[in-house]
Amino acid sequence: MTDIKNPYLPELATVLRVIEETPNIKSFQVAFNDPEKMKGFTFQPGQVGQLSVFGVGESTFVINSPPTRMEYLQFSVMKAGEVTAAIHNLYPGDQVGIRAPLGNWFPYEEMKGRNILFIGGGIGLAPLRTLILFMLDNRSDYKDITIIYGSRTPPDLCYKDELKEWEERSDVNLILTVDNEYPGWSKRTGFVPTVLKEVAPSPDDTVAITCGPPIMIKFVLEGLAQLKFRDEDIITTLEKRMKCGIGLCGRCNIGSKYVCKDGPVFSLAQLKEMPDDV
Amino acid sequence: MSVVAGKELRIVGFLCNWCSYGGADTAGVSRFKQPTDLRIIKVPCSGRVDPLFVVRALLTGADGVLVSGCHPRDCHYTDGNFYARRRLEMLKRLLPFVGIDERRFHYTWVSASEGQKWQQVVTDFTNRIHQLGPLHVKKENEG
Amino acid sequence: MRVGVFICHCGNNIAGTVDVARVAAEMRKLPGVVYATNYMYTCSEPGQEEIKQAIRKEGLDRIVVAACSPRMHENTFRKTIEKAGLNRYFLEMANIREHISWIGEDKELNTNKAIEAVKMAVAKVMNNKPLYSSSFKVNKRVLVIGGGVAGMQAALDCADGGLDVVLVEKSPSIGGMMSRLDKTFPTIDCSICILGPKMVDVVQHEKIKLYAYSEIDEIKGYVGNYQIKIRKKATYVDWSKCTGCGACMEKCPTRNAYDHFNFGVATTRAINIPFPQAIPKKAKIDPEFCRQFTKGKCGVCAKICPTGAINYEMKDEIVAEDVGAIIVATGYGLFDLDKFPEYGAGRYPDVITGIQYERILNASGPTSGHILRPSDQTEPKTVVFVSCAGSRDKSLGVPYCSNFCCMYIAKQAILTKDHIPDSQSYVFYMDIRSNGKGYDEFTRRAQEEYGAKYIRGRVAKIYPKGKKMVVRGADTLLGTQVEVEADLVVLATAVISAPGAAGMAEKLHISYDTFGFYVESHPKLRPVETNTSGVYLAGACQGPKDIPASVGQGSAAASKVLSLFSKDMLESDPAIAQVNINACVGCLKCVKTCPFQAIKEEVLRNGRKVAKVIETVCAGCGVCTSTCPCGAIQLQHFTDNQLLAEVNAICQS
Amino acid sequence: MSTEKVKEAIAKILPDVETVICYQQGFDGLHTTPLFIKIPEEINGLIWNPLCVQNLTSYLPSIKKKVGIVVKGCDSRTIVQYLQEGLIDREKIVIIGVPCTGVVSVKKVLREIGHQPVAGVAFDDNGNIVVKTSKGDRTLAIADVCPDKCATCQYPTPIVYDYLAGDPIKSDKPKESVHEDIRQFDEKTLEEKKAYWEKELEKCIRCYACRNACPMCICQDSCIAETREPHWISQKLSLTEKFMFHMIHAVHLAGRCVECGECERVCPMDIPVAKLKKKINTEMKELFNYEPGVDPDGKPPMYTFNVDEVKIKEHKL
Amino acid sequence: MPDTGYLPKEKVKDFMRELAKDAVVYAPCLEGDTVIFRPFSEERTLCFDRPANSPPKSVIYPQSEQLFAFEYKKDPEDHQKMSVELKADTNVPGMVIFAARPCDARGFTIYDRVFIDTDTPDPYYKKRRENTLIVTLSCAEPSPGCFCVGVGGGPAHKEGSDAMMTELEGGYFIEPVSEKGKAILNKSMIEDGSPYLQKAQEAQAKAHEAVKNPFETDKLKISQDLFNNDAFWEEAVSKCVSCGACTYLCPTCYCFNITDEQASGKGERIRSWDACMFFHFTLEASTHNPRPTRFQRFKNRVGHKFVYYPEKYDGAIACCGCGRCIRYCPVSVDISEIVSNLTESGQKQQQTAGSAKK
Repeated sequence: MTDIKNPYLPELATVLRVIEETPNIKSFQVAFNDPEKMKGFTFQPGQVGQLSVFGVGESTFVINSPPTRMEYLQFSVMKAGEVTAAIHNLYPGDQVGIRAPLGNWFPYEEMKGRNILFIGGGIGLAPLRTLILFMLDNRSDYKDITIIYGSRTPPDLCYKDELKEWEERSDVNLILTVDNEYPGWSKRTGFVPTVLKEVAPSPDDTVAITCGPPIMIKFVLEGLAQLKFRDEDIITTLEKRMKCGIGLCGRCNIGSKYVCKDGPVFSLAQLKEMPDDV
Repeated sequence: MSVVAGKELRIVGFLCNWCSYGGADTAGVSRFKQPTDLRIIKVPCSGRVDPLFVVRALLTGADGVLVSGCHPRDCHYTDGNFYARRRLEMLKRLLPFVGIDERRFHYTWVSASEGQKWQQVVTDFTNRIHQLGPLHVKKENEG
Repeated sequence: MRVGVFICHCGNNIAGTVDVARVAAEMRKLPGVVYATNYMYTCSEPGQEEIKQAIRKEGLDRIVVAACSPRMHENTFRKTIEKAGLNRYFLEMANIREHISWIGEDKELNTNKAIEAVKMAVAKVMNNKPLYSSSFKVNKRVLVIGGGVAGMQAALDCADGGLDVVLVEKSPSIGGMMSRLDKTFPTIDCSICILGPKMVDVVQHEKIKLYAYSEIDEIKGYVGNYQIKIRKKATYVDWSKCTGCGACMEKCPTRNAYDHFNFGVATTRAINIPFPQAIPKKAKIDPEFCRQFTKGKCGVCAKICPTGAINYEMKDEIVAEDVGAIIVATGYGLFDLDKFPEYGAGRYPDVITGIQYERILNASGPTSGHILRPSDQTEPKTVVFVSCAGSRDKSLGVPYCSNFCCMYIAKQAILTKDHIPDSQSYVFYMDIRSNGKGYDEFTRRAQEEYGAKYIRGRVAKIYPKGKKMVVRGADTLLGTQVEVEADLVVLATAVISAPGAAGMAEKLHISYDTFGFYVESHPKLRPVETNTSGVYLAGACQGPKDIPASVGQGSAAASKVLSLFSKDMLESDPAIAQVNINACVGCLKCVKTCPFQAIKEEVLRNGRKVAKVIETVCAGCGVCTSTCPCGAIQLQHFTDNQLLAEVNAICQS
Repeated sequence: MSTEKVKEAIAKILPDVETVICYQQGFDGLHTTPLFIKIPEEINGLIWNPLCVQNLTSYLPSIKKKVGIVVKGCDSRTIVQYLQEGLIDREKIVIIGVPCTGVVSVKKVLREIGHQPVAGVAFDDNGNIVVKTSKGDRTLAIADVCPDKCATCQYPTPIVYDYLAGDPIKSDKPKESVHEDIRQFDEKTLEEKKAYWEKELEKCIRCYACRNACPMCICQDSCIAETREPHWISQKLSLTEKFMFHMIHAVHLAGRCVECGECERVCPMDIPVAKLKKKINTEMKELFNYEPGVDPDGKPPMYTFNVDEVKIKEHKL
Repeated sequence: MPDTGYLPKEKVKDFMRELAKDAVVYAPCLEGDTVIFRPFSEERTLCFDRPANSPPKSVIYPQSEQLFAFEYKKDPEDHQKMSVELKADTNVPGMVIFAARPCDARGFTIYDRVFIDTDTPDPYYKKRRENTLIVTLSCAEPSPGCFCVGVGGGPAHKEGSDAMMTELEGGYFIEPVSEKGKAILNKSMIEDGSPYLQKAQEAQAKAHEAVKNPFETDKLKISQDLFNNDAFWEEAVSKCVSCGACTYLCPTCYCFNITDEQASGKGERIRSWDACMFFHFTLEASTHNPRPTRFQRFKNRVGHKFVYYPEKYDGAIACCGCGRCIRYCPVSVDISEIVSNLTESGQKQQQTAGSAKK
C-alpha cells in the first residue's frame, strides 16, 4: 500500500495583494506558503484552480496570471454566492487553500503562427487574460492579435491598467465596447456580438477564443459562424459548478465529459458532439 | 471557553427588542441580581423566533432555551407575539414527543418596565434548568 | 475580515465586576479579530475617536463594541463607524453592562459571560452585510383624528406652521368634551367662551379641511405616505346648502330624539343642530327618530327648508385623502350609569353623571343654566357628589385614576353654591387628587369658601326615599356610617377609552394598553410618539387628561409633525425583509402573516409568482422570515444565518 | 365496480383537460404507479384497486394546465389544504372522487409474505387480498394490511370532488380513535421516547423521499435542508442533523399535514416519520380545534391567531 | 488446501466472530422490518434471506466523511497574524462486508474505475477498499425489481466479491474469488467445499434462470435519437418526485458534495453523498442551473449509468441491476423499463404507441 497524494488537500497559500477590478470583481494574487512549492509550480494557460476559504468552501477559478510570470497566482472573483463573498472579504496576509492546476488548457501550441481573435465579456476576460499575457510574452510566435472586449458599463471593465497598456501597443488590436452610452465614454457602444459583426474579423488562419456570460457566448458563436469561422477554430472555456475538480463528484459533466477534468477548454467542434445541458 | 463547568449550564435566550430586551435592561439598571447562565440573543420581535432556532439550540448544546416577548396585545409590531405564541406553544407540546423535556423550553412575556419580573423569570428558569441538569440530546453517530 | 473589538469599562460600572482586560485579551485570540482593546468610556468623545482611529489605522471592516445596552448607544456607535467610512450595519454591540456587570455578582462568571457575549457579537458581525437606506418623498399633509380640544390645537398648530391639515371628527360638530363643559377649573372661566373662538379659527383656517360627522374607514401606507379613506356619514342634509338657520329643527314634529350632545339630559328633534355654537353649524337628521325614515312619511323639514337642502336619499360617502403623518386625538369615553347597580343603574332620574350635570349647569343647556333636577324640575338643595364612580376599582376593570374628577367635582360644588346659595354639597371621596397648578387651592376653596362637605369614604348604596335620594356610605375618617338625603346625586364616572379605540389602534397599527388607551413610545422621553413612525398621540386617547395637558400634548404632537416634515425626503430603515426570488416558491404565506400588509405577490417575467416586500411599509418585525419555510425572505440584520451564528457561538463552543 | 365508473368519469372529462392523473400497474403485482392519461386510448391502462395508495395530488401545484385527478377521501384533504393555502386554482382541476374502504400497505403485505417477489394479486369479495408468489397464494384481510391511516379513516368519501365514482360511504371508525396512537406514545417516558427516535432516525439516509413525496412540502428545490443561505443544517450524517431535518419537516408542516402518510410510505428505511407530524396535528386539534384539509375555507393555524387564545395558558415557572 | 469451502449454518456466527477479531464485520441485520448493514455484534439479529434495504456501499464509501480538519491559529506574539493547520486522516481499520449480495459487491468495481483507476486516486476510498474483505452471498431467488442479468451480472456473479457463499440446505458453500478471499478458507470453521460444488452450481444456475432480463439481450444498445429526445424523458419521468432514494440506495451511484463546516475558528471539510436528482446538485452561484428540470436530471442519471460511463470505461454499465431504485422508488419509476424503451427495439414499440398521441 503506497501513500498517494491526497487530491482533496489544498496547498496553503497567502493572499499577497487584492485588486478591486470592478464594483463586484476583485483579483487576488496569492502565493504558496512553501517557497519550494511556489518555485516548482507549473501550469498551462487556461487551467483552473480551486480556491478555498476554510470554513466556507472552495470555488473554481481560472488562474489568470500567465505561466510566464510566476511570483504569484492570480484569480479574479466575481461576487455571486457564499464562497465568492467570503473571498471578497480576504485581505493581504489572509490564509487560503489552493488546489491547482486542474483541467485542460488552451491549445496554444496549435495556435502558433496563426491570427488570434479574443472575444470576451465582463469577467470572461479572466481566462483570456492568461493566454493574452502568455502570447504577448511570446509575441513573435503569433500573427495578428485582436481583442474584442466589452462590459455593461466602463466601471465594469476588468484589468483597466492592462487594457490601457494593450491599447497603446501597436502589436495588439484592442476593441473595447460597453453596452450603452455612458458619461465620459468615447469608444464603441453596443453588445459584444454586435461589435463582432461590425468589426467582422477575417476567419482566415484565425483562431477565435471566447469567454463571457452564456447569452453573449450564444450570440458570439452565431456571429462567428456567420463570419465563416470553422468549428475547430472556435475555442471557449466553460464554467460549471464544480466541487472535487478531479472528475469524480459528478456535477460538472456534460455527457461523459467532465468540465473540471476534460475541460474547461473546448472547441465548438467538441461541444457540438456533447449533449446540450450546458 | 464556554459555560463555566460545574457552575453554569447553557441557556439561550431570545428577547424581543422592544419589550423583553428592555425589561432585561431595566433589571440591569435596577441592579436586580440574576444567575449568569443566560446568553441573550436580541431579535426585533418574538414573532421573529422560528421554533427551529429553539430546536437547533437544544440539539446542538443548549440545556435550556428561553423566549420572551411583549405581552399579548402590546407587541410593537401589533401581531408578532400572537404568531409567536402559537408557534412556540406548538413546539412546547412537540418537544416531549421526541424525548426533550418541555421544561427546558420556556416562553413568556416581559415588558420593558418589568425589571423585577425579568429577574424572577431568569432566576426561576435558571434554577429549573439546574434542577433538570445538563441535556444530552446531542449524540454524534457517524456512518 | 478584520474585526475590531472595543470593550468599555464604563468607569467602574463594567470594569468593577468584569475583567475587561481579560475579555479584550481573549478576543485577540479569535480568528477574524485583528484588534481588541478596552477603554474607560467608549461612548465619550475620545472613546469614539479611538474607534475611528483604529478603523483607519488597522483597516478594520467590522466593529464590536461591548458596553452598555444597544438601546442606549447603538446609534451613537453606528454614527461613529459611519464617520470612519464603514457602513453603519457593520456594528454589533454586546451588552455587558445591563445584562452582565450590573446583575452578576461573581467577577469570574461575569467575565466569562462577557467573553461569550462578545464572541456572539463577533460571530454575528462577521455575518453582517452593509445595508443602505433609501429615501422617499414625504407628503406634507397631516391627518388629525378627533376634533376635541387636543385635536383642534394640533390642527391649528400644524396649519399655522404651514401644513395642510385634514381634520376628521366623528360627531356633527367639533369641540369634543370641552364644548359640553360649563366652566373650567381652576379659573371658573366659561368653557365654550374660550373654546368657541378656537373652533371658529379651525373652520376658517384655509389650511384646514374639516370633515365633520365622518369616520376613518381605512388607513394604508406608512410614514410620509398614508392613504386614508374617510367615511362621510349621511346627514340627509346637503351641507353645502344648509345655512344653519334652524327652521327645520323648530318645525320637526319629532321631539323625543335622543340628545347626544346633552348626554340625554334633554331630548332634541329628529333633525337638529347639536348646540348653538356648533361648528359647522349644520343640521343633520337622526334617522332612528325621523318619521320620514321610521314611518315613511313626514317631509316637514324638506318643505320648510328655505334652501332645499334636505335629501332623504343621501348615502354615506367615502373620500380619499393622502397624508404623511397622523395625529390621533380621539379623546375618551365615560362609564355608563348601568355599571353601578348599587347606585340604581340609571333607574333613578336624580342620579346623574358629572358630564350630565355640566349640561344642567350650562347656560345654553336644556335648563338654560338653572339647576333643576331631572325628576321634577325643582331646584335641589342638597347635592351629593360621588367621586371615583368606577375609577380605581379593579373589580370594574378600571384600576387607574381618572385624573380630573376631583377637580371638576370641586368646580361643580362651587357652581352649585353659586347658583343656589342655600344649597349644601356633599362630596364622597377616596383621595383628593389636585396636583396641578392652582388645583389644590381650588379644592380648598370649594370646602372653605363654598362650604362643600367632603366625606372620605365610599358610597355603598343609593336608594330613593320619597322625593329624596338616600346616599349611604362610610366615613372612613370617623369610622362611622353616613347617610345623606340628597335631592340630586352626581357620580364622577370613570374615564375610559373612547368607544372603538381598539379598532382604531388596529387600523393605525399602534398599540394600546389593556384599557384601550394608546401607548406612547416611551413613557418619559417620547410621550407623544407611538411605536409606529408618523403616528402621534394627543389628548386623552393616551390616558385621562385635563384640558391644559391635552392642549399641551396637541401642540407637542404638532411640533413633532412639523419637525418630521421639515425634510422633503425621509430615510427608510434598511433593516427590513428582503426576498431572494430564486429561492421563493411563491406560497405567499408571508403575505398572510405580515402584520403590515407589506408583502405582496409579484409575477416575474417567466410567470413565476414570488413575494415582494414593499420597502417603505415593512416595519422589520421578521414574522415573515420565521413564516417562510424555505428561508427565502430574510429580515436584514436579523437573518437566519446571523441568528444561527449567534446560536452556534453559544452552543458549539 | 369503481374501476368502470372511474374510467367513465375520465372519458367524460378528458376532452376538457390536458391530463388526467390516475394509477396503472407498476413493476410488479403489488405496486401501482401514476398514469398520466392524455388520450382516450390510454384509459385502458388505468387500474383502480386497493393498491392505489399513492397520494397523486402532490403533482397538482406544479402543473400549470387544467388537469383531472382521481382522489380517494384521504387524498382529497390535500386538495382542501391546497385550497386553504391558495396553492392551486380550483378552476383548473377536475376532481374525480372515489369513495374508498381502505387501501393496502405494500410494506405490510411484504412483511406478511416474507418479502417474496409477487407475481400477481387478486381481490376477493370478502375484503381480502390474495397475493401470488412462487411459494403459493397468501390470502390476507385488507383490514390487517391497510396503512395505519385507514384504520381510523374519517373521510372515506372525498371532501371535494366534481364527479363521484361510486356511492358515498360514511366512516364507521370512532373519531376518538384518530389520535389514539399519539396519546399512547405520549404515555411513554421521556427516555423511552428519546431512545425510540434516536433508534429510528439513526436509519435515515437523508434521501428526502419523505420530503419530495410530501404534498405539503411546497419548498421542494428551495428546501433549507440543502441550502447554505440559510444554513440551518450541515451535510454531515450525524444523528443531530438527521434529527434536525425531521424536526424541520415536522415544524414546517405544523397545522398543514393532511396525514396522507406518504412520508412514511415512501421511506426506504421504514422510519415512522408521519408520527411527528401527526403529533402536531393532535395538538392543533386540541389547541385550535383545527384539522388540516377538511374545510376549504379554514385557515392554517400557524398563519393566523386569536387575540385571546382560549386554549393557550401562560406557562408558569 | 481445497479450492472451495463449506460453512455449516450453525457455525456462521462463530465464523463471523472469528472474522471480527481483527476487523469490523458489517453484516445485514434486522431492525424492525428493515435490513441494514451494521457492525456485527451478538445482540444484533442477522438477516440473510433478502437483500438489505440499503447496500453496504457506505462501509467503503461513507455517506459523509471528513476530508480534513482545519484550525485557524493565532500567532500568540502578533494577534494580527493567523495561520491555518490542516489535518487529514486516511487511516481506517480492517473491515469485512459479510453476506452482501453479488450485485452490491459488483457495485464497488464500478467505483474502482472512478476512484482508483485514475491519475488522481481518492485516498479515502482506496484505503477503505483495500482494507475491506467482501464476502458475498449469492441470491437464491430474485427480489422484486431485480434485473442483474440484464446488465451483465447475475445472482452469483463474482465480480467484486473476494469470496462468495451459496446457501445450501445445511450450510454455505464458499468460493474464493480473490487472494484475500482465499485466506478465509483457513479459518477453522470452514470445511472442504468440494462435496457441495455441484449442488451449489445447480442452485446458482437455477437462480440465474429466475431473474428476468428486461432488455432481452446481453448487449444493450441505446438509441441516440431517443436518448436525446427531450419529449421521451418528459414523458418517461413525469411521475418522478426528484428525491434521492434511488441514488442513495444505489450501489453504483457515487456523486458527492464537499462542504465546509466551522465554529469558532475550527472546522472540517466534509465529503457527503449527493444526488444528481436534486435541483441543488448543479445549481450555480449565479443561479444558472444547467439541469433545472426533473427530466434533465433523470436523463443525466440514466445517461451516466448507461451511456456516459460505458463511453468512458470500455462499455461497462454503471448499474448492477440490484433493483433497489425500483423497489424503493416512492412512485415506482422503473429504470429497467425506461432503459428498455431506450433501446432500438423499445423505440419501435414507443413509436407505435406514440403515434396515437395528440
